[in-house]
Amino acid sequence: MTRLTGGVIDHETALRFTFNGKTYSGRKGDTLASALLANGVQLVGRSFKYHRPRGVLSAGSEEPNALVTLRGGAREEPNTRATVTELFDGLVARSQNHVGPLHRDVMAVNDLLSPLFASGFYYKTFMWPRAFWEKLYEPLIRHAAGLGRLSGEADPDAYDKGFLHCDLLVIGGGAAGLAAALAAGRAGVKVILADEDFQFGGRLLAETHQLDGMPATSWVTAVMAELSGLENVRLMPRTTVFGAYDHGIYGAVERVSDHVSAADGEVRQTLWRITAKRSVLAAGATERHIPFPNNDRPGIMLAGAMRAYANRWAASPTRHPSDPVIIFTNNDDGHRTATDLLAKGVPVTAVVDPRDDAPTFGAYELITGVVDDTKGRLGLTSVRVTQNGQSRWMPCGALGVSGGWNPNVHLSSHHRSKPVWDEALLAFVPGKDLPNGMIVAGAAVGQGTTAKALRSGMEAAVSSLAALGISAERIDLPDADDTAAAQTAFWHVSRKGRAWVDFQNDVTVKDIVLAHQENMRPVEHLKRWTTLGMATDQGKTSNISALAVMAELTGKSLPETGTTIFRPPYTGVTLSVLGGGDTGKHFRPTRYTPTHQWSASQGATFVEVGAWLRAQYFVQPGETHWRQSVDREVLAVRRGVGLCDVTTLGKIDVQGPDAAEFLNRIYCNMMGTLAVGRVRYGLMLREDGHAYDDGTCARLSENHFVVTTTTANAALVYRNMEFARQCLWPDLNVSLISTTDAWAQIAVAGPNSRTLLSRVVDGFDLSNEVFPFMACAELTVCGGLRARLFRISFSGELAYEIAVPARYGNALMERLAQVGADLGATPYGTEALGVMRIEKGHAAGSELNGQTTAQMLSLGRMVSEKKDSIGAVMSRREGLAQDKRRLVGFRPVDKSEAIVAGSHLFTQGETRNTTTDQGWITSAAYSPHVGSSIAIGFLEEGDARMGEVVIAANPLEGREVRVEVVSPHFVDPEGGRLRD
Amino acid sequence: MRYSGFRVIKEALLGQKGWRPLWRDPEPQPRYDYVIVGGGGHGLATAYYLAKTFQKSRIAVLEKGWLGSGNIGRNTTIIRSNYLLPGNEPFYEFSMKLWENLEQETNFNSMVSQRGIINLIHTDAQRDAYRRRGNAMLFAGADAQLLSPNELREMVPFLNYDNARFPIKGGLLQRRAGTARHDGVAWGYARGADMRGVDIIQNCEVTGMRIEGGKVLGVETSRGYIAAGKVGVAVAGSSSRVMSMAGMRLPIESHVLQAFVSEGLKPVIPGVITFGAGHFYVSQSDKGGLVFGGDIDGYNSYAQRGNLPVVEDVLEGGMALMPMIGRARLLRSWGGVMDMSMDGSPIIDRTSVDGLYFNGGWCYGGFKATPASGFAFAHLLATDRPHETATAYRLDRFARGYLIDEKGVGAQPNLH
Amino acid sequence: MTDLMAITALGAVAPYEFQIGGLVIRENTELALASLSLGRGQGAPTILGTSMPDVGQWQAGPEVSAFWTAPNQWFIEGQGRAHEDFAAIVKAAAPDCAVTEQTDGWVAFDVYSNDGFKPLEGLLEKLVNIDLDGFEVGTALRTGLHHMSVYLIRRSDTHVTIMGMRTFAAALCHALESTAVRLR
Amino acid sequence: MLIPHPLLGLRDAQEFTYLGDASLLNRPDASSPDAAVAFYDYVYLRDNPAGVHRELWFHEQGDRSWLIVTRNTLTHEILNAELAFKSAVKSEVLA
Repeated sequence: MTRLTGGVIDHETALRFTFNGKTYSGRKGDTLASALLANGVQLVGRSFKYHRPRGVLSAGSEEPNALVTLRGGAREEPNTRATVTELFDGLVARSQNHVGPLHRDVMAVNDLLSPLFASGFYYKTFMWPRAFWEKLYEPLIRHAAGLGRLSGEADPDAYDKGFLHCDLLVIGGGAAGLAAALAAGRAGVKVILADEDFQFGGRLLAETHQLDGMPATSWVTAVMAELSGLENVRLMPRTTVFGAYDHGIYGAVERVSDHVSAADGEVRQTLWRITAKRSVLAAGATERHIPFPNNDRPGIMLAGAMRAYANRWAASPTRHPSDPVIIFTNNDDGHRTATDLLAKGVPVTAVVDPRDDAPTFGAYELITGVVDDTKGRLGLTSVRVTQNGQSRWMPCGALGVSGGWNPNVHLSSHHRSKPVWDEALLAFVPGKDLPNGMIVAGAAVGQGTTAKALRSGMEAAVSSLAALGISAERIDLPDADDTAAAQTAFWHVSRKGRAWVDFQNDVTVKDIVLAHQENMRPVEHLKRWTTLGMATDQGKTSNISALAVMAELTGKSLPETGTTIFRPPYTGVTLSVLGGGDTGKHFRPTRYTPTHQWSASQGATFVEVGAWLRAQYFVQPGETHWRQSVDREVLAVRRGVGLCDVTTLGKIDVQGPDAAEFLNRIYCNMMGTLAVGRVRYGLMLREDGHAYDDGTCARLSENHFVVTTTTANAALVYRNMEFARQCLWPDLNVSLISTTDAWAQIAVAGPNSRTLLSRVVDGFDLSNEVFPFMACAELTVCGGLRARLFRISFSGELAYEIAVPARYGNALMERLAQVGADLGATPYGTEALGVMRIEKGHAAGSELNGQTTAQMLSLGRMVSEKKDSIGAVMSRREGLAQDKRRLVGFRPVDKSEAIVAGSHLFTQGETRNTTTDQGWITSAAYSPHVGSSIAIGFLEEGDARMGEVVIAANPLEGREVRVEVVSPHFVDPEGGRLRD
Repeated sequence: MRYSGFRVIKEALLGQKGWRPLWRDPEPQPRYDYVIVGGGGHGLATAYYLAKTFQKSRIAVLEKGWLGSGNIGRNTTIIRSNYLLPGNEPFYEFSMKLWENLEQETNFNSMVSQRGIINLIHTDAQRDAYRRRGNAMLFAGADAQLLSPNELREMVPFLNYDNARFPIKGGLLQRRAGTARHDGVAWGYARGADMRGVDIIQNCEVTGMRIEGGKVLGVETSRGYIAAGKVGVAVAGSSSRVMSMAGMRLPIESHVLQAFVSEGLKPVIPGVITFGAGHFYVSQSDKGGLVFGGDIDGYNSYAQRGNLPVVEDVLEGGMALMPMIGRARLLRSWGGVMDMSMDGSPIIDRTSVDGLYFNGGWCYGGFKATPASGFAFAHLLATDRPHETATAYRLDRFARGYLIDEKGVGAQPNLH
Repeated sequence: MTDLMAITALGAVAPYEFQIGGLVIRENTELALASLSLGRGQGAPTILGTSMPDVGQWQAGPEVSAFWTAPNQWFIEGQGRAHEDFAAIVKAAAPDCAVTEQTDGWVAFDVYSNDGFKPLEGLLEKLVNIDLDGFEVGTALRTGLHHMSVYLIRRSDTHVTIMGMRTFAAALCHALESTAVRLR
Repeated sequence: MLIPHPLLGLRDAQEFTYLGDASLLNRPDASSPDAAVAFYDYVYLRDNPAGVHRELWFHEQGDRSWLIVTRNTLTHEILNAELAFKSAVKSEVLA
């Protein structure tokens, strides 16, 4: 146990947790990493490629080493950074990526073979024999690769999604962020302050310097108290702003209940889309290490992290309290760790600093030199220090390394703004063309001292508000006692042996040298060749060091060598939360037809049709196969009368003095000449001349039409009609509105349909003379209920469609079935509907698939030459005009055989390949009327091949059928029935 | 220098001292017989086949950034030949056959991995459409297999079969499809072309074209004028920009497509799976990351970055289809600029300017086409005749009405 | 009067009602709707004493209310008149305008808070991407909600109406209820 | 993205449906002798600029207005948005 005193943890509240099955005790306010360190645990994981033993490197979200699998069962959460995992009672964690126990990983053999695994090696081998790649080499690689493991079970937790709007979004709650939030908060504007940490304060919680002579933490406490009292300020701890998107929109994830042991039903995380007029990026900075041989042992840690663990979490980095600590730094900031640790009673034996003019700040030995090797496979035991050529091994339980600090510019470059090199800071800072409205403040822009951070944060807020025309008071800032840390450009220790640059992906200085040698010098080539910066930390701790090494090799300056921009997300985001709360059955909304309840009561089986759920067929007692139900329904329509809910067809209300002219331009055929009280079939083309939708158009009065569209295209047709109205012909006086949902529409089809309807209409004359085929009328039914009646037929039988206000649809359907019982009134679903339209050769989705033309549908004559309409001109292009494929019918020569849609058509005796392909079957069904399978489809010069026998080939399912080319009208080709 | 397992072992023992640069960084010559504009996958493959198969010399590839920095460097690495239309399928199957021998061809392991692709079926109409497609694939000499729900469950048991908004009713499988290591493809062709004398000139941006009397004489670049016998443009994403230098307007819009990768995970997903009722497709890389994507953002863009709604849309699809990936994390997202053509299919053709050839309009399907596109473009440049599998990719098909519209959505690029 | 029995958009006899925390969600089945569009050059009419509100506004009135839906287009509301031929009534009041029956085109959920706007804000920020600061009493707007299209009307400090397409009623209801439940 | 709707102010782009280049407003005259060529150009050819682009957005989840949005395709910065209807009427008048 190496727990120290003080810090901002609650020493009184102990939390029990287990790591690799062993139970430990931590404190409230701990992270998993700080708790493990406080328990003397240094070895926490293995590296990706060489399976090197690894310990905690950092104290933040940049952690490349301390990745664990959290929780268990379906809640198992791989690759979780122990350094940002808030400890809770009962937490269970396991280390990853090892075979056998963590301290005896058999995969560590890779480390011995490391020379074979130099960067890019796999591009150069595994090529022979060819077959071995998928069979042997790749499976081996795949199983070796990867870090954590998914449970394989569905994520059981609840997630939420939401939208926030504010004047100022402050990203990061450290010194700069708090000053910004306070200044803006006092100005009364709407502020959101978000921090990925569970405690606001940032580095102020990790440092010992004072504000106004008091510990910085007490200033933080006071500020938080004031902010939480402000109505206009929303405090969002445990919230990572992961991406900057266009026009001030930010993606953020709030970890609502990740810090408690899973509570069912409670939201785990919430995805917030934040729209901010202005933003202040105060994300702080990330410390970089210094590559030197064997710099990756457990116990070697960033100096700033070491300081944070001691000051904030009262945890010593060593396994035993008496183990000596050494610091290796190229800057003054590293020395601060030595003094802070000494103050906590941790034995710091030396600070190794390559600078000749390195100062001393406390009672430790200052060695002007470098650390160039280490010992301690599972935990650091000693380091080799070299001073003017003289090397000595020094016992060491933990080594703190500081190579300077990199501003966290990530979000500032999400719009591809290139960071620029600041020679004074020896770091990249945000460049120009930042995301609109963003100001970067504090350590994120190199203003690293507390005093500068506070000021730049406040100033950022003030100028942000000024840009909104709001003048905010400057606030009094506390006096900070820290001073800028001097540093020198010292990038790595070049000695024999492997010096790690990217810890997780095991990229060493040698790999960079090799990349240079093989001309993989542009930074993107370097990264892709060596996998540098591709690990879960996305190079937060490695990119700059790597650039520096490459710069040294090419003799170019570091900025000349290149920079790297970052892309969202800033840190890993749970896929579940991006997917939102509603999944499974609620992935997309479901539309129910007005007669759904009744259909269900009649034993309907339902089917998804776009967003709709429609009755597919109605199984009656004794029916064991769906075909029996469908055949029965079809015959019922052909012999008696059937009822089908056709509400799903789109309905668009078109009104105005120019409605007729407008429709003339929308439909390829004449519509303006339609008489009042009549309906006409209409075909719509896209402007590129292809057919895309069809339906009926009814003229209710001189200036009032109702257009029906196919179910699939309802929204599209409406959109296109609005485009024509607003953008193409604004001079036409017409108005449009959708009424699809307002009316429940029921098809009443079959020889008995007139008789049936006569029993519900209120004294309306349905006789052929008064209400012939393609007539329409507004009337009342069932004692005064307003309704619309259309005499149209999809089935080819005498048929009507009747529409009533949607709330009455269910009752009307019930009534029709009831009063039509003696007439054989039978509900039918989409299957029977499909069979009957195929029997009549009506085109539907499979024929109107956007690739076909009016001509192919044998509707070429409909494209009027007398007028212009959408698509008319382009439909006359050579390629369309000369397309000889035609929609025809097919019957199997052997009645017992079934034709299947998707079969391709070939001339008998012809070899079968792409060039001899003659067409395809679009729709097929068993026709109880014909007594065999029938089909329709497109065939080259089909209209001229009636009676010819062709092959419908379906090798995909090993079938082929000889079929006769026939008219697509299998039922009543003369159309007598629907006119009777 | 030849790559092999023995070489890797030898170098390991010799401290990697013997490895040579993968390619040179030559100074541009004043004149080339063939100038390929664009050092992406298609441009590099074109140069490779021009030199290797068509035995041409004095070839240069001009790349404005670093080679492979275009969409070859940012895609979801899928290779397949599961197209429907006769204008497309034979071409993509030709590409697939080239993929199958790519490593031996270039002596560079591009990790072509034929782990299969499954297009999921959710409705009867979709099954009919996939049956038509699968048969079209077979007739073009490709492989295809219609999977029953049970066969599907055995192959990919982790899909949401029991609580799906859109039930999964089967799938169309192409076993020979899969993935390839995208950068490795660019590097393999680049190294192969360089070994055959092709000058690959990086950081050399084409800023203008010198055209006289209807013939192209050469290109102005950021590194000076370069005379050329023939100029082949393969700059998908920037096609309109570059061709406007020759005064041409194209049936192309530039759109952004986002793609995503998760943190590294032990293997869970065998091949490529595409959702048929939402915008989501996924595979798993050899490093363990789930590589996935969905629909384009939908508005014209050259910004190489997208927006949040599409991220959410893609993951909604992902979670609906395979809820077991939910606790993995998104590691990185990126955006590429797509040449979205007016019928969703590419163009490989001569132009109205003598000696100027164009290759583009790949929409988001360019990666899988890389070998065939390079081969066909090289064939056109070398012989002035289109390759037999690319005869439909004419520039005048839009004016004449011979469209290759797989989706049937017409002249609206963002719908393809 | 017809003897056919009407059912609610959710397929029930009685309107849906759900209560949780400080929120009550109640289906309003008695709201009659008709859309009204102006022809070229027409001025906005006054319908039964209610003048047509400005862009993005809702206007309460003695007999009917109205809200703006599009340029030169409004929805007229008649509370308690769902069983009448409301479109005919509106048409009679504005014979020159294009009037279309919409009563059954939509399902209306009234959401009430028993404790100021905050609970409503908490619900809405999880559902719709609008700046709620600008969503003052008397505001009416259309936006997306869980892949559906809805109208939002702020009728009072503690009363918001969310209107969705009728055939989407069940999905809209699920979205409102499950979100309210998750608020805790 | 946020679209500055001329009537409704800033609205999230998710409420809108994108169509494409605003040149689609200028539908050619079908009766002119060169209609075939004009329509080919209208339907298929695009400037596709890397920079300022006038384009059509439909406020489908809103007031159903078609807007002409002027946007920079390199930065996504929006410079202007107007009602297509108004501009179309104007062009009629001017024509």
